[in-house]
Amino acid sequence: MTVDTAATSTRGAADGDPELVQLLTPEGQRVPHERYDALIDDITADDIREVYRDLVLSRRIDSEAVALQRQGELGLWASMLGQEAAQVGSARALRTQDHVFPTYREHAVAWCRGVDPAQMLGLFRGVDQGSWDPRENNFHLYTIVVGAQTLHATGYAMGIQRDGAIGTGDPNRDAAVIAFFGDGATSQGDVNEAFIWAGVTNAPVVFFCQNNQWAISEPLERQTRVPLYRRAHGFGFPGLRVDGNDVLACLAVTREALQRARDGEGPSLIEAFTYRMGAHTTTDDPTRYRLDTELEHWRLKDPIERVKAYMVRSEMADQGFFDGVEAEADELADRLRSQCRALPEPAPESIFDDVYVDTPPTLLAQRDEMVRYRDSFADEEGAR
Amino acid sequence: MTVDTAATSTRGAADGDPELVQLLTPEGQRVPHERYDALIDDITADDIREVYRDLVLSRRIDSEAVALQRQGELGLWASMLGQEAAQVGSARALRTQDHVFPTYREHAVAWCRGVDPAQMLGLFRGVDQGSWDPRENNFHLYTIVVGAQTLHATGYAMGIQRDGAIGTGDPNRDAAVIAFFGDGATSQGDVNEAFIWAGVTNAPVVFFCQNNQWAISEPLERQTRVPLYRRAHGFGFPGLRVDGNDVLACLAVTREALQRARDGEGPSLIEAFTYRMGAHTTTDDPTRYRLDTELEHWRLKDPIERVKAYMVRSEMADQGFFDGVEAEADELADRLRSQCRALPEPAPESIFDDVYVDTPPTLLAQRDEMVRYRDSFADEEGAR
Amino acid sequence: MTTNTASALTIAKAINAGLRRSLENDPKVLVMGEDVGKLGGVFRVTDGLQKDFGEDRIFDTPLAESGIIGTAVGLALRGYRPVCEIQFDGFVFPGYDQLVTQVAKMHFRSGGRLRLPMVVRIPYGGGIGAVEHHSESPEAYFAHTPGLKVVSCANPLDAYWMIQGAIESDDPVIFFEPKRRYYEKAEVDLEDRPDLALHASRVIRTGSDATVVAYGPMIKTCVEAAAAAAEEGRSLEVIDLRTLSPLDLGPVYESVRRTGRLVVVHEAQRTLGIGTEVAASVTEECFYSLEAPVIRVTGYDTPYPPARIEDQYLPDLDRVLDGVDRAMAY
Amino acid sequence: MTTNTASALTIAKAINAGLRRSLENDPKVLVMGEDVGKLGGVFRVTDGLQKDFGEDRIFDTPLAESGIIGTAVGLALRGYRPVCEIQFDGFVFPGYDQLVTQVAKMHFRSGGRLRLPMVVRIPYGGGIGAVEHHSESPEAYFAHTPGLKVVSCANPLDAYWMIQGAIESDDPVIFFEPKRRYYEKAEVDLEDRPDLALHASRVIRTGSDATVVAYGPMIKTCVEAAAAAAEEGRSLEVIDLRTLSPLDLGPVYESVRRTGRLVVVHEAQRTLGIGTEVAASVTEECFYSLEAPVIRVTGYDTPYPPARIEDQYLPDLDRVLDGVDRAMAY
Ligand SMILES: Cc1ncc(C[n+]2csc(CCOP(=O)(O)OP(=O)(O)O)c2C)c(N)n1
Ligand SMILES: Cc1ncc(C[n+]2csc(CCOP(=O)(O)OP(=O)(O)O)c2C)c(N)n1
Ligand SMILES: [Mg+2]
Ligand SMILES: [Mg+2]
Repeated sequence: MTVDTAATSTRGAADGDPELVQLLTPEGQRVPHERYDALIDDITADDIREVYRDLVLSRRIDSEAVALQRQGELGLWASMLGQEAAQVGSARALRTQDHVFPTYREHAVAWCRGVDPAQMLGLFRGVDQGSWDPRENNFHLYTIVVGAQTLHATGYAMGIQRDGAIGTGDPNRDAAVIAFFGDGATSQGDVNEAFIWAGVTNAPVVFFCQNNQWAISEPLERQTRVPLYRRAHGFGFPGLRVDGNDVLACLAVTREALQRARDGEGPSLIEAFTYRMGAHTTTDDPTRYRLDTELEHWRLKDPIERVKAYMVRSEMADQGFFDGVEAEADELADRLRSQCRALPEPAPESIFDDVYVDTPPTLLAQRDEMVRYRDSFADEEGAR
Repeated sequence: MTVDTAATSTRGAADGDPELVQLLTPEGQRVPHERYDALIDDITADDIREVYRDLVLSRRIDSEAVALQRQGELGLWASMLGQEAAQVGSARALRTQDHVFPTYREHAVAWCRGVDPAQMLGLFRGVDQGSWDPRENNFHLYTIVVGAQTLHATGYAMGIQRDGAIGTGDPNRDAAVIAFFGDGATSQGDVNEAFIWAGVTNAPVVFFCQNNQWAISEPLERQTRVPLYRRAHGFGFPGLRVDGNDVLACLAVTREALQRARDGEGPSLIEAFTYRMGAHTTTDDPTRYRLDTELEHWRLKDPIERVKAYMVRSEMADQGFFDGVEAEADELADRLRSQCRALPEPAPESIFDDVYVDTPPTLLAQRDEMVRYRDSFADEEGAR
Repeated sequence: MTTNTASALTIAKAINAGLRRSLENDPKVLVMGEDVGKLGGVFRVTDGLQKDFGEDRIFDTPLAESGIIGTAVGLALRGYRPVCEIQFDGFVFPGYDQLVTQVAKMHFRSGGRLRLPMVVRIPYGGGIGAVEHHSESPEAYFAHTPGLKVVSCANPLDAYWMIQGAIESDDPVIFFEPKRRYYEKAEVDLEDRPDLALHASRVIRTGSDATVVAYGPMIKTCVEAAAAAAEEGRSLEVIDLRTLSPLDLGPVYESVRRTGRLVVVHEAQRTLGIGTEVAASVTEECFYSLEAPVIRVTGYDTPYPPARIEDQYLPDLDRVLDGVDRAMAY
Repeated sequence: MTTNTASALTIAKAINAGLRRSLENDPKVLVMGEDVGKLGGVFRVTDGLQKDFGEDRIFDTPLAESGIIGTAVGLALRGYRPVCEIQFDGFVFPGYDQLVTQVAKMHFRSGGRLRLPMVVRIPYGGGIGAVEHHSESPEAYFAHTPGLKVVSCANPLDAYWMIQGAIESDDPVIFFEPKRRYYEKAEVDLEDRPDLALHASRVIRTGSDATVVAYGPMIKTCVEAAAAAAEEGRSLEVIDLRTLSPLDLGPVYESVRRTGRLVVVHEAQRTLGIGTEVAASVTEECFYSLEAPVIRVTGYDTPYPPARIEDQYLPDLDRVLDGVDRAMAY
């Protein structure tokens, strides 16, 4: 019986590490990869520019939301700063018919799926608990209970199987599901049960773990002593680690995994090795538990800078293009600010509206009670 | 990304399979093992005779309990027929100070830990919910909620760590915990969380999974598509598969794993590959879901027969010995029958006794209510 | 009333027949859980379904209740109507988080955009001489959870139609089955659907001296108690709640206004059991009609006891009558 | 009364001080949970403890509530007294199975041989403008569970002493902390232990026209309501339940016998909330004293709403007074 603990420590993934799939170095150097080059060989300069735009605009949504929270317009915000490449890369690997189950932090995925940025704010402003229609963009609502959505994703994938929407070879029909979750989430029973279900049923689901090194104040070592991607092997499906700050690598490995799923070859786990550059949420104070040096280290791996460097280096874009995206971001931010303030306030009676599809008489009675009670004040006011 | 599904299928473990640790063949042939011979090199012929006795007597307890259930003396029984070697082998690897967390089926482990067989019946007769003191034999109560005890075991092991009772080198001090569970249990979130906790804390716990191929009517394929022992690697600790019908092999691998734990080297997973020869419980009808041929196949691997063959072959015991054990078993069975019938009936008011250490007035009032109510009948009867 | 479509069915068989009917009517209906396939469930409620509807629609799941509920949520989001079986009452708790934080709230969270038409079947209650966790009555945990609907059947006819109603419901329904009554038989007309909503209580015996409210396994007990009381010249009205959330207390109010006395009966522990809500609500609505406080005849506030003394824990005919006596004593 | 041992503490700081005291007094006391170490918990209730008591006694766990509760069970069986923190009310449910099937029943199961002296701290309740799952009041789920004891503090003094009492208890205690009151301050004497049991209710304001019963975050609201009522010449008695299981309703009965009217207030949904049990029990005990049915002023039977309308969901001073008006109108 030999001890099979980490050859690589949980933290050890460095650039050039054979365990880490990387296609674009932090310096913006495109490095060849035997396996994964083929998976992005159709990507044109136009595509790269689009990806760059996604990265910048989604980051702007995020930073604008942080600002809105500071100004009191949002109650809370969970920043994705630093995780743009993992999110845009994986999202851009999706087809329309694929379905996404996010956590509360997948703003760039939401952006790529076409969710209106203002809709991302509703939950955090406290005017609703999710305001987009998940069926419209095949992007499920944000799930706050850590890990719960991974089972929903797996069940949804089992539905896809039953619909015969895998393995037909029809690129517009075969579908897959992607479930997002964090490093901390891997400790939840639900996530492990999702792995079990997916393994046993061979469901078309991709488990995309953004290992951003922290679960609030807890470093990865509190969740595992071996790299997370290895978890998959014990459940009988492939797992790998990708440079989560490398949008091309994330695109490539997710494409592969999604296609496996769509082809009926079952689930996979992707561990995107990245870093949460901001606080856990706007109420968090990371200076209590982590060092600036770590932040500095990761700042050098910024997911946007490296794409920019790559584009400049390979002359895919000039300053005009970058300025244009910047201007677009400014506009987006402006629009978002005013859209945020304009988000409709919920009516108090709406509390009762969607508890059930069929609102029962008991609840209608409570609504009447609320309305009567509120009206009694109106009467008083009127009487004055 | 390569598919890492079973090279060995979940069912494939055959004798001679390199993945399966075996020291004693079904024919009773002692086969050498590079690694594990050393772990049982202290085992004398006396020890083997003791082990044989444990196997036979625990089987007799089990078959007697089945009979008692048929006769209406027990409400239920969960037979361990076929799993004696896994249980006796692992139990005999324990030291006094080690702690055991069983399921509802570890009767042979209970026996080896010195639990009075009659006490095993209380739960199944419905007179109590566990009648031994877990602190006396370091053998916890049977746990019925599948998987729950694995977390208790892990927490207990964390306590041992905090007590400084590992890694001191003192054989009477260093302690470990063993958690028993079934193949079905591996699907529960709790069991996976126990793996996570144990990995992260390096707790001195051995996870001993009796893969008896069935979770009631569900074959192993409903729980996993790769051998269960591999699950451990993804959590960062060793896992192996042992011939669960080979008492020597079970003893050897459990000794190793327990010693690792006691030495402060952390958790391990043992998958004892065995077979549930009986029904799931006395209320189950396995003919509805499995074939006799499978039973026939496993009957040839009987865990007791092979020890007997080995003993005969190596002249460790003569017919007199075997007859003696048989006679002892008969006596044990006799005693058990009468002990069972003599198990004290619980007093109705005892319902209220151990809900809390401090029984609150609200509950005392309900007890009074019950007593008054029952007394009212006595009055009526008295009045007649 | 077509007697040629009637047959004598047990509750277990009636649920089986109801499931079968739903499976036939709607290809989106699925049945999932532990041992529901070849075995037909430990109570044989799903007996034969896998054979007839295939392994895609009737399937054995891994042994994990959170997984069962959680994947059912996903299946429902994809347009299926999963019917999950929880093997015994005491084993629903590993799936409780998914039920309370996800199933109950998804419709609300989505502002009404998402629906979860799923059913969770739970054989519940005691009286079968079982070991721990196999005899519990956890219904109040669900009735306290907005967003879930909770029902319990008490006879074969309701069993047959209510399971179909639950499956047709676009809201998630927790469907409690009185396991100790599984094998009680009655005539069920398989075609003539009664004109009674899923979420409606029903007066099953009229009376004038006191009202007795119960549901599930205690209905038989209360009906027998009412018969015994009648012999002693006391007239009890018996109401089967049928729906535990939302409660349908209209018929109870109406009854209490006539009888002035109410006894509510269940197996579950007393504190915060369903009877507590019935008591509080009835007292609010019928304050001036009540001649006595609502009497709760229930299990005690203890864990479910070992089988040999469960009879002391469970309300029986005598305890129901004692409750009535206490109500009449005011 | 030694004023030199008194200091002005918030509820959060008082719990911190109480934990610290318990950690000092008993080396078996442990503090475990998500982010309780360096961060000191998201509400800083465990601030500084890891620094002073080390990583063996104050430790961050993996992110899984079942694991937290389940391993605490094991630690308790080994002789420790673990204090688990659940980060927010809505996240206790993954640990619910361990709490209901294991923690609540271990002592009973063992015939009294095993004890689980463990505490589960849960910041609960709304009014802090939070997102889903961060504002709930799940106390009734625990009060319905025999074997668990459930308490809630409402002021710094109780916070300081009750957490110590909970840790000293040989029964498992669910300790609910009114998170929106965490930062309210009062003088706390750190040495002079009040002569009041952990499981005792307390009259905190005497009055004669009606009784108002509440606990946790609603105490402040009710006290303010009583003050407002007094200005209008109405005298309200206010009782802080403190213990939710077992309930200590003696003081409530005594009060209601004098006032004849009772309003019970909580944030949790109405159906089967704690108020329901208070209503049913008080009606049983004080039937002839009650001039009006017990009025429940509570959250509605809906999921907790988005923050922008939580004020409409939560009882406030006016709704409490409205409840009193309704009671008086009978
Ligand atoms: C079941 C549950 N427990 C606790 C929380 C509180 N909580 C919210 S996010 C979080 C950390 C999650 O870490 P990770 O999974 O790594 O995701 P990240 O936030 O880093 O993206 C915690 C503990 C929760 N939301 N759900
Ligand atoms: C949480 C939970 N769910 C369901 C059950 C019902 N049940 C009892 S034993 C069992 C199968 C267990 O299979 P396995 O873990 O392989 O152990 P074995 O019985 O084969 O020894 C099931 C489903 C239970 N006891 N607990
Ligand atoms: Mg993280
Ligand atoms: Mg098994």
